[in-house]
Amino acid sequence: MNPQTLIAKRVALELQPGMLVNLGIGIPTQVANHVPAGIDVFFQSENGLIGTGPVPEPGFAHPKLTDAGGQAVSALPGACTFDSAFSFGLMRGGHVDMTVLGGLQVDGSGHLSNWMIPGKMVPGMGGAMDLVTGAKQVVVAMQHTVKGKPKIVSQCSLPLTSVRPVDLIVTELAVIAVVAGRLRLQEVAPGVGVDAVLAATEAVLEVPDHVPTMPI
Amino acid sequence: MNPQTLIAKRVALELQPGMLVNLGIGIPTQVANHVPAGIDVFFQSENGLIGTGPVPEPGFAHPKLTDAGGQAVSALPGACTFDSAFSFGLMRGGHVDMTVLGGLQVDGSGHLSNWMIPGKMVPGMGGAMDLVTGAKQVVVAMQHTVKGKPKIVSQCSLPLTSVRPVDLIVTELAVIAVVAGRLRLQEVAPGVGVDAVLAATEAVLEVPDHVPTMPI
Amino acid sequence: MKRISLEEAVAAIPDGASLAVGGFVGVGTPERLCDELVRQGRRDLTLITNDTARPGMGVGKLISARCVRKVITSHIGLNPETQQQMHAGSLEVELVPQGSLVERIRCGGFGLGGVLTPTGLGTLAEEGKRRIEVEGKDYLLETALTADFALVHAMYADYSGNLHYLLTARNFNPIVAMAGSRVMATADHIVPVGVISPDDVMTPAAVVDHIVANH
Amino acid sequence: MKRISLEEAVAAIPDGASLAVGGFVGVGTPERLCDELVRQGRRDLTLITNDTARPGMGVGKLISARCVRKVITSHIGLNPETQQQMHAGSLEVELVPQGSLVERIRCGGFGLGGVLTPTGLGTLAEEGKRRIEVEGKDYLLETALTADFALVHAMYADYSGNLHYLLTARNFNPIVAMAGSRVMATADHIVPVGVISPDDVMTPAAVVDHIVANH
Repeated sequence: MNPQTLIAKRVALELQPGMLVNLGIGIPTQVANHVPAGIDVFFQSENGLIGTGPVPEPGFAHPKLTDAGGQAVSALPGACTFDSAFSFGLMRGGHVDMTVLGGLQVDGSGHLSNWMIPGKMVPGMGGAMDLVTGAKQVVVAMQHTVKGKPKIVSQCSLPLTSVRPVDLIVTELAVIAVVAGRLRLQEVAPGVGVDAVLAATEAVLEVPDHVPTMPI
Repeated sequence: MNPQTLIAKRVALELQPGMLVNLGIGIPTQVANHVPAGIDVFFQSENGLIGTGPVPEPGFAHPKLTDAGGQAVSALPGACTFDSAFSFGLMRGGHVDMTVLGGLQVDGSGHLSNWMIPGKMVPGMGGAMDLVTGAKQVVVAMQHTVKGKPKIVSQCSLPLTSVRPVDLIVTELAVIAVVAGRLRLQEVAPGVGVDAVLAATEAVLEVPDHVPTMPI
Repeated sequence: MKRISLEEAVAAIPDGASLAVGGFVGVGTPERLCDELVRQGRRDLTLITNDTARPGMGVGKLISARCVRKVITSHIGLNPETQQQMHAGSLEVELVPQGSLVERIRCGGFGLGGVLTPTGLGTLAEEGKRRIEVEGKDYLLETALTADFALVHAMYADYSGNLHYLLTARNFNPIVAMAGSRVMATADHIVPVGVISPDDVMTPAAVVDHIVANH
Repeated sequence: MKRISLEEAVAAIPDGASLAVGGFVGVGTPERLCDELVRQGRRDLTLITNDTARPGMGVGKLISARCVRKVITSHIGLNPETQQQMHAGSLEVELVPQGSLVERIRCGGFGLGGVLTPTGLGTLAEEGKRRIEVEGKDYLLETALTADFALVHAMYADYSGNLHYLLTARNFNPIVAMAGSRVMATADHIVPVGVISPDDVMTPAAVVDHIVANH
C-alpha cells in the first residue's frame, strides 16, 4: 500500500460518529476518502464550512465554495457556513473533536513543529496554532522520516506550533500515542517490526510487551 | 406643548441623514415620531435590529420581532437583524452615531447616572453603559427636574453610567451642551427665560451673551 | 443521542447546575425547557442570561418557582420577583453590562480567556475586575463564562441539529449555544436536513447535543 | 454619498493608507478594488488580510505590483512573491495566528482593546506580546487592529448597502467591514432594498460607506 494511503486509512479508524473533524492539507486531506462505513462525521474547512464534501464533478464547482487551500469542494446536505471568527471559535473553544495535521517534527514530549523552517520556508502558521491549541484531539499524520532522517526527534529544532502536546502520531511505520508527556509505541504497520520503528525514531519510545499490528 | 413631546421634537433636530441611532426607553423612544422630513436615519434596537419601524397594526405583529422592551415593532425595508454580540459591537465600536437616553442625574462635568438608585431601584445597567461609553454622540433626553428638584447637579449622587461625559442634554426648559467638561447653555425653550433655567439647575452653567430659543 | 424528549432533556440537568439560556425579555427563550425545569422542581441553579424577563415569562418562570440561586445578568428591571428575592437574600444577582456579558459568554464558547472593554470603567461595574492598559488607554478585563448546559430556542432546527433563529429572537442564542458543555435546543419547527440553507445556519449541528422533540 | 464609481473609490485611498481586506486565498476578495489600486499605482500600503493569496490573484495582485510596504497576515505560503519581497527587505511581514488575527480585527471593529488567547503561548507568536494569567491559566493578550479603509466583496449588496456573502466567500469579510474608518464594498449583484431578507444581512448598511458601482 502507498505509505500516504496507509497513514490516511489508519487515521480514519480514529473517527467516531458525530465528531467534528478538521483535516489539514496533504496526507490529512486523504482521511476523508477512508471514513469507515456507518461512521458519520462533520468535516470542517477552516475558511468557514462544516459539511465539506468531495471535489465536485466538472461544471458543478462554484468559485465561492472552496477548502482552505482555495480548491473547489462540494457541500453535503446539512452543511453550514460561517465567518472566520466563528470558525476559529469552533477550534479554540474545543468544539472540534479531532484535528489531523501534517508535521515537520514531533518531539519526545509530543510537541509539534509544522509551520516554518527558519531561513528557508516561512509560510506562516495559518490556523495550525489555533487547531493544535484548541482541538480536543490532535493527530499528526506524517511520514516517519524525511530523506532517511527521523522526524520524531528528542527535541524539536524547528519552531513549535504549540506547547500543547499532540495526542497521536500516525506514520507508515507505526502509531505512537503521547501519554503523560511521553511517547508510547501503540501499533506497528503490517510487516514492520518494532526494531525498524525504533531505528527510524530519534525520540525515546516506550515499548509495551506486546505491540499489535495496525488493524487495516 | 407637552414637555415630553417638546423634548423629543428638539432631540429629533439633531438627526442627520444616514445616522445610526439608538433610542432608549421612555422619552427617547418618542424621538422616532418626530424625524424631520427628508432625513433618513437607521434606528437600532439593542436586542438585534436595525430598521426598527412603528408598532404594527393589530394582527400584523410577530412575537419574534420586538424592541428591547419586548414590545412588538415592525421593520422597515432594508432592515437587518443580528445577535447580541454584534449589536454591542455596533455600540462599543463607535458605529452608533447617536444614542438618546433618559437620565436620573447629569453632573457639572456631563457625567450621566441612569441605571440605579441604591437601596431603592436596581434594574441593572442593561445596555446603557456600553451605549454611553461607545456611541459617537450621547444625548440625554429628560425632564429638567423631578418633584421640583434639579436633575442637573454639581456632582452625581447616584452611581455613574460611564466616566465618558455625554454631549448634549435636552430638557423641556433648555438645550445644554457639554464642552470640555463644562455645561454650556445653548438654547432655551420657547417662552422660558435664562433665569428660569438657572433656577432649576444645580450645576454651574456657562451662559453666552445671546441664548437663542429652540427652533421648534 | 441527538433527539430527546422534553422530560429526558430536563432530567439530565441536575440540581445546582449552571445554565446559559438564550432570549431577550422572553423573546427567543426555550419556554418548554423552562416549564419542564419548574415542573421537575429543579433547585439551586446558576442562571446566565441577558435579563430575567417578566414574572411568568421566559426565564422569569425559573425565578418565580425559586429554581435559581444565582443569576448573572444585565437587567432585572422588568421582574419585581428577581428584585424581591435579591433583597431578601435568597437570590444572588451579579449584574454585568450587556455588551460585556455577551462577550464573556462568547469568550467561554470561543476558547478565549477574556476581553478588554472600556465599558464600566470607573463605575460600580469595575468592582473586583482588573484594569489593563493598552497603548495608554485603560480597559476592564472581562473574563470568560461557561455553563454546564446551554438552552436555546430556534425557529427552525433540522434533524441533524442545525439551527436558524428568526429576527430579534436570535439575540443571545447563538452565543449561548457555544458556551455550554451540553447544548439543548427547542424549535418552533423541526425540519428535514437541507431545509435550512448553509448560509442560514446560525448554530451548526456539530455543537448541538440534543434537539428536544415537539409534542 | 453611498454609491461611488470604482475610480472615485480608489482615488479616495491615499498612498500609505492601511487597508483591511476580506477574502481567503482570493475567495471573497474585492478583486476590482485590488485591480484599480494597482492601476492607479498606489504605494506604501499597510495590508491587513488573512493571507496574501497567490501571485495575480486577490490581494496577491497588490503584492506583485509592489503596492504594499507592510502586511499583517496569517499565511504567505501560497505566494512566493510575498516571501521574496520579505527576504529582500522591501516588504515587512507580521505573522499572526489566523484565529488571533481575526479576533484582533474584530476587537478593532467592536471597540474592544484586546482578547486573551491560549494560541501562540510559548511559541514565536508570543514575541512582543503580554502574557496575562486568569484563574491560574496563561493567555496571550492580542490587541485590536483597525484600518483606514475596509474593502469587502459581497454576493449581494442592496442599494442602501446591506451585504450578503455567499458560502465560503464570507470568511474575513463581515469582520473586516466593522474595522475600517471607511468601508467600501463591491458586489456580484447590486439589488433593490428588500431583496436581502433581514436575517440574511451579514453586514448592515449602516456601517458601509460606499457601494462601488458595477460596470
